[in-house]
Amino acid sequence: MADLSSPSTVPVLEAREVSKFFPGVKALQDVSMRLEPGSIHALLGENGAGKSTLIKIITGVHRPDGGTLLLDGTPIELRGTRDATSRGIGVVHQERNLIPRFTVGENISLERLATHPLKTVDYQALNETARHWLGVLGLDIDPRTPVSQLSVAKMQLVEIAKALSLKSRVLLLDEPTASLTPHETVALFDLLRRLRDDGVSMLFVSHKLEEVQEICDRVTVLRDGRNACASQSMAGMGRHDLVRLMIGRSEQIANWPTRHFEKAPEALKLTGVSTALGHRDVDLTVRKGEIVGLYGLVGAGRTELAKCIMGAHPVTGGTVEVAGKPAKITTVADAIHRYRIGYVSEDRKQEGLVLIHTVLENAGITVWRRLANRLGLLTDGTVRRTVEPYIRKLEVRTPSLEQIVGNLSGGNQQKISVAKWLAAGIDVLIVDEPSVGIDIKTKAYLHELLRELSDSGTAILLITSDMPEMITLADRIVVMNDYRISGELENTRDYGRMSEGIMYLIHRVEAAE
Amino acid sequence: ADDTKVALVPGGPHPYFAAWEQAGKDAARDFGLAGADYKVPQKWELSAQNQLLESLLTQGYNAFLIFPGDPVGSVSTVDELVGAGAPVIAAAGCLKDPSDASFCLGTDTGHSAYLGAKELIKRLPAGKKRIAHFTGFLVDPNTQLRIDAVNQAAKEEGAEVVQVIADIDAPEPAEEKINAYLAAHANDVDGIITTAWVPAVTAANALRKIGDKRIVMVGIDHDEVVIKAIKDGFVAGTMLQNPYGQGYIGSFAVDKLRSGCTVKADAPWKKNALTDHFIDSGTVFVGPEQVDNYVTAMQGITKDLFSTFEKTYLNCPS
Amino acid sequence: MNVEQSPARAPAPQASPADQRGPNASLRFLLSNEFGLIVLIVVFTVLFGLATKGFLSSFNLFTLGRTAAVNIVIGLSMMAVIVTGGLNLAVGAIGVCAAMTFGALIEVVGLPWPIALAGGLALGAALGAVNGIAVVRSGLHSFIITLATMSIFFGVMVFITRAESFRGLPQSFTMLGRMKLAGVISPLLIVAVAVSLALVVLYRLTPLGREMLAAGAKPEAAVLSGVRVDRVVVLCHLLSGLLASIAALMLVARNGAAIPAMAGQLGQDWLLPAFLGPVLGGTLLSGGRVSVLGTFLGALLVTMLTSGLLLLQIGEFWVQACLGILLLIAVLLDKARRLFLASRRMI
Amino acid sequence: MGYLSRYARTDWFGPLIATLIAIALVGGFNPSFLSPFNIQVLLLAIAVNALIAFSQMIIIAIGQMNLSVGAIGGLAAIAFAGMMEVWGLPVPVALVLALAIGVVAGMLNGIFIAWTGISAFIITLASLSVFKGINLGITRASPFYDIPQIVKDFGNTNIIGPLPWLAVVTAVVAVLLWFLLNRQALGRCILAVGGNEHAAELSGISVRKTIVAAHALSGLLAALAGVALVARLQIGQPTIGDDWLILSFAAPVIGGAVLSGGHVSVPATLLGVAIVAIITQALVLFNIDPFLVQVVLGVLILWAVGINRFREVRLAKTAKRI
Ligand SMILES: Nc1ncnc2c1ncn2[C@@H]1O[C@H](COP(=O)(O)OP(=O)(O)OP(=O)(O)O)[C@@H](O)[C@H]1O
Ligand SMILES: Nc1ncnc2c1ncn2[C@@H]1O[C@H](COP(=O)(O)OP(=O)(O)OP(=O)(O)O)[C@@H](O)[C@H]1O
Ligand SMILES: [Mg+2]
Ligand SMILES: [Mg+2]
Repeated sequence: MADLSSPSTVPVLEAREVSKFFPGVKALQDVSMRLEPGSIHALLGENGAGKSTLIKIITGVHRPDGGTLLLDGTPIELRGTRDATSRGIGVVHQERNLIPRFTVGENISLERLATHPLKTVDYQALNETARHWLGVLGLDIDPRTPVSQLSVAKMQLVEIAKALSLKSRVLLLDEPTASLTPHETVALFDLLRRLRDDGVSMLFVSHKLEEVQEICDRVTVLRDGRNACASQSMAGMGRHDLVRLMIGRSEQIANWPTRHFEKAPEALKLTGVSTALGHRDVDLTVRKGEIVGLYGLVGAGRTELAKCIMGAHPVTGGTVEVAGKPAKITTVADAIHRYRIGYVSEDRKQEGLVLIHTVLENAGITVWRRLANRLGLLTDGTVRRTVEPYIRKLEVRTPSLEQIVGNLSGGNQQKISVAKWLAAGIDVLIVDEPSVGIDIKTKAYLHELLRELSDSGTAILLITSDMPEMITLADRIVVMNDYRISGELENTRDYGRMSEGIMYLIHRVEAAE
Repeated sequence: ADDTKVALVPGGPHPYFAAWEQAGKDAARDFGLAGADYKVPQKWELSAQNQLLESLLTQGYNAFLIFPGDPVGSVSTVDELVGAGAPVIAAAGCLKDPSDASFCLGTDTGHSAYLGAKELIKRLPAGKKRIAHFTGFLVDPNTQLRIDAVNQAAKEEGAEVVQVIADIDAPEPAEEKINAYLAAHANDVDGIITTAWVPAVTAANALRKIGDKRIVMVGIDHDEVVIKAIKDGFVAGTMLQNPYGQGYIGSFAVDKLRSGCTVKADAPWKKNALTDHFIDSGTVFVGPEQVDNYVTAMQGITKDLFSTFEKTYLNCPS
Repeated sequence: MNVEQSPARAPAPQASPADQRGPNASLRFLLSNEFGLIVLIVVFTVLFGLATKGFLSSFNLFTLGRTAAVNIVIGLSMMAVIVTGGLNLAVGAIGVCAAMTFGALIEVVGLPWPIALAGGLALGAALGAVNGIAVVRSGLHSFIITLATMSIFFGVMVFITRAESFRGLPQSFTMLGRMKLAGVISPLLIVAVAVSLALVVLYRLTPLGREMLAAGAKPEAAVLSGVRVDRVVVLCHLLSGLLASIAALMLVARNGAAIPAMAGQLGQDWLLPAFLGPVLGGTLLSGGRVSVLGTFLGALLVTMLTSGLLLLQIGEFWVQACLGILLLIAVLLDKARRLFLASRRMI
Repeated sequence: MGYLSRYARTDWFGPLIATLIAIALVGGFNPSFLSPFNIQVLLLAIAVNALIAFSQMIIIAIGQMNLSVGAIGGLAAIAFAGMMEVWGLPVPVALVLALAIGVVAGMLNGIFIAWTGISAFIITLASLSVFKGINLGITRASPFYDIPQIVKDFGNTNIIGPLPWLAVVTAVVAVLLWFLLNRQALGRCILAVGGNEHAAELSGISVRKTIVAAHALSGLLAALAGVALVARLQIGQPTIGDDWLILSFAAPVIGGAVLSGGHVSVPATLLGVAIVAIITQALVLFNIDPFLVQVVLGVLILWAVGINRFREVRLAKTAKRI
């Protein structure tokens, strides 16, 4: 069949009718993909479509249950990840894979440690290499800092450096930009282009179609583990074509009327709040039924603020009012059970989900106490009845509610960490980076859902670094910079003007300093 | 009788009981028993011993010679065995009355410690007689008896027990603690009494190591190290017990008890802290003089005890 | 037994979340450690039944059940803490303390035994809580905390009792240890079953039990979901202490006396059975997953193997070696079984 | 930041403080504690216990537990003594064979764990029974007595001053181990596997081989400890190793090792051993009522780890993300 798709050149890497089955899941069925030399190849698909699985097969993490891999036209058999690296296939996985207590430098050179275990480690050289590759990415981190001290974004970049340091001819990037700031993303893209021009072939997974259109020249789309299209040229492909390939129909752009809340009662009100983590005189109001966006660059302290509101860190000054009454929130349990505030964490693996537990247990955790009957007992049945509608609504792709959450695709995990709060029925919901790694279809659902939620009276504080998302959803946008509020804007839903305004607010402060 | 199957069950794996195996074999041969087997619990644990005993009963053993894993804790199991028609004799150590065991044939742990202490103090030079006492696990009630007995002897002889080191039945801590003690207090002590196997061995070695013959030590049991130390003059002597005798006579007695004999109520029973039906299987102090032929000495004791045993302690249908 | 470090995957056919357990559930059971243990227990029962005389005799079954009963509850008491990803080295020490308290309350204070029983259990629970609070407050690993408290609890007990036993216990209580129901069943076994059932209810049907699992699996996530993790952890340790005292009092009934040496020096004799049951039963040492039934069966299996080996009359000093080998064989067999079934599922 | 605050970050700082305080206190109240002979006794105790602790530490490093350290050590010990007494093998041969037994035993553990994926806990629990059982089967619980004089001397004489030969052995082992874990690729792999097995796997580290290597090493160290004990006790006691388990964990943990793996420290573990040894000695020196010894021991252990914990909490406060 190779000759059918008239190849201009021999593909560097080709997957032919690859299949992979997991217990109860057909993750991939007869998926084909051709990676031309010196090209950036997009791999798209909804959550759970099989993107990561394909990448794991190409890098020898999983063995395919069917089909063949060809490198430079010759079939290969990968017995493990080392086979892949030795053949010049580098990868950045969707999940972070670093040794927390090791330094940045050592993490970057881990593959080389692995190859000859009896050599003594030359940390000088090792740190030099690290410095070089960090430099290439425009990062100035001391290679001797332990990875555990890095923020999510920095870890992401370190992993990219790790992959680059192997000087692979094939580079597979599974949602590398998921937790990067726009600025960091731009830098990364410049780098990728340079690599492409040096003849490196790259596979690029992302749910942000703007990015895909920006740098990719070919595209493979998966739907339900099958090819929706295999290695087509991006030339003349518009966003809606990609979307149609991915979800089988075109996306409807939500365009909601602006709402007004001057008279609505205040659900959550911070006045002059300062916290142990360094926030200073933060004023913030979220009214019943309102969606307030909290924008800022990574490190601005939004997550920390959210955590403080939830009572995870102490509020040291100012007043917090919930539903008009002053609130002294000291424990998260209080925030949730007494003040009915919920928090969707930005870090689902660490704080959002119990990965070794089932979908049902994760989705139900917030409602157990409420569902217990007079005897203080509750059954899976009752929990199921409560959470199932939301799981359905979010179209979580899982074989059953008994599936271990850790086995779900990244996006589906995210859906569950949202679903559990929908079930909890809280009055104030703080949502931190809700759509990281979520496909556009689900993202649209999620947005509708948050909108409906607010319409039904829930006050929502939305933390996101995704400007379009912010502008679609928020009624009001508050900008935070370096642990202070630097301004506030009514959302006119005019992308250009809004983003300008926001950036102005951020930079005004910096200029002032 | 030829249908008697005796089981000799120690508290756990321990060199002290090694002689029981031979004793059992000899007894089985001499008295025509179906067998007298040495059965060792895998660990020195009460539950392990209980489980073994239960199993042995199931296996058809019908007479038992038991070193009680715990003087009180083993009672219920013994009662069960006796209840199932298998006579039991507590050997080497006693059960605490009341129990269904026919009697206790062994060493009066307390008393032997008492005698040992006396022998030790006798050998101490005039002046204030300061002695240190090294002994086993405190959870073993016998340890408490030993401590009391030594203090008692000391009081009577106007000596002073300056330190008690316990819980050293394992070689590593014993070595560590005893050496630490000698290192710090070698000059503040005149005599050492040990009332458990491992401490005796370790202390003997320790004294040999610092080459100290001033400190007088009395050990316990017949470990080669101790015996050799006596020969070389590092240890004054040891309180010898008679495991072989216990095993041999014990097997003989349980067999008799199975074949219709009963325990004499008016026999010259000794009393000790645990029971009123105690027969001393012999403890002797062995010093440099006796050390070379202590084995024969012990055999002597065994012979004497045996020769009169039946008519002294048992009523048998002739 | 499911003893992979990584959680096993619950397999299930592709299906909408709507559909209920149905076939998946039964298949999940076939793959489960519990089923594996049941198979092993049946197999070995047959083997020993044929190979030895008396293994199936009513007396042996009785004693087997009685010994197993205690080991089961000991295992459960450790399991209660393993849930949190921690462990409790002090189970033995706590148990003995409870037992001695029980004895003292009857002999010294002269209380009727049911009240003394409550007293013993209360003390055990309290000591457990002490562990829990120490762990939560200090943020140290429960290993080191319970290592220290094991030494302290036990030391105080020996200091107070001077290693003297209490044996003046009322017949009505001690007979629980000897009584034979229907000729083979020991009341202790029934207690063990009851305790297990109670725990099943706790972990499957109560919010607290579920919170214990969540808190153990991922504290950070649990906290942000409104679980009072600290409180829950303390409760886990308390429960462990309570169960340890139950086991101890069962042992008192069996020995007819409360004795300091009941669990060996520092109560360390209990550690092996304490871990064997849960780990064979598929409880994750890293926390967050328990199997009460598994622990029950695991303890039963081990007791059975020991008993069978003793009956086989291998050279007395070799029993332990054989037990170890049998244990290895057992887990390997089970591993093979899962691999086989799993491979069948895939295609 | 000044030197102090820099050192304060290292794991051995807390234990070091604890050790110094302990030495100061004990030495202060009882000068004979610092007498050469006493120091020698202390060093002897530390020497062997350190080997025991190390053999567990390696396994903690990969995030597992090895319950069979004691059994392996005991088996090697009686094998060493037995081969010399029964077969009359020369010391070096017996030594090598004994250590080899340790390595093989360890490797068996490792192979079973790596290739079946069954938790180390179970495997080593079972192998504990096997090794201990073999030990009992061979010795029938009775010690081997005639140990060659040279062995006894090695275990009980000093190289210079109060410094025993055994301490030298341990010192060398400690240095090598430190080098392995901090400078040698293999050591780093071990820690990587402990720190994040999945990530290590993805980085091409052969997790299985690493696990086997770690267990082999653990077995070797356990065997070494067993042999050292034979030399020190001057007998081949079958009970050697029976109560190593608690100590083997306590010392590394007091030294701040993370039981979930990926983080251990040789010097801190060494200090952990020292603390335990000093405490044990102090209890004897101050003639504590034997019935209270256990209580005091427990309290002191808490005190020791408490100091380290205090340090960590302080550091955590100053830690900042970048
Ligand atoms: N180890 C596993 N065990 C069982 N099922 C798995 C496993 N890994 C993936 N799956 C299933 O395979 C399917 C594809 O997963 P995959 O991670 O490839 O999706 P994805 O395209 O990467 O989604 P996302 O965009 O969310 O990352 C999903 O249904 C997932 O539940
Ligand atoms: N003062 C601080 N102490 C500890 N960690 C910090 C601090 N400031 C920022 N971080 C870390 O840096 C990362 C980004 O900071 P943070 O999440 O607070 O900012 P943010 O505005 O919430 O960023 P995001 O847009 O990712 O939510 C987080 O991982 C956070 O833990
Ligand atoms: Mg993915
Ligand atoms: Mg954030």
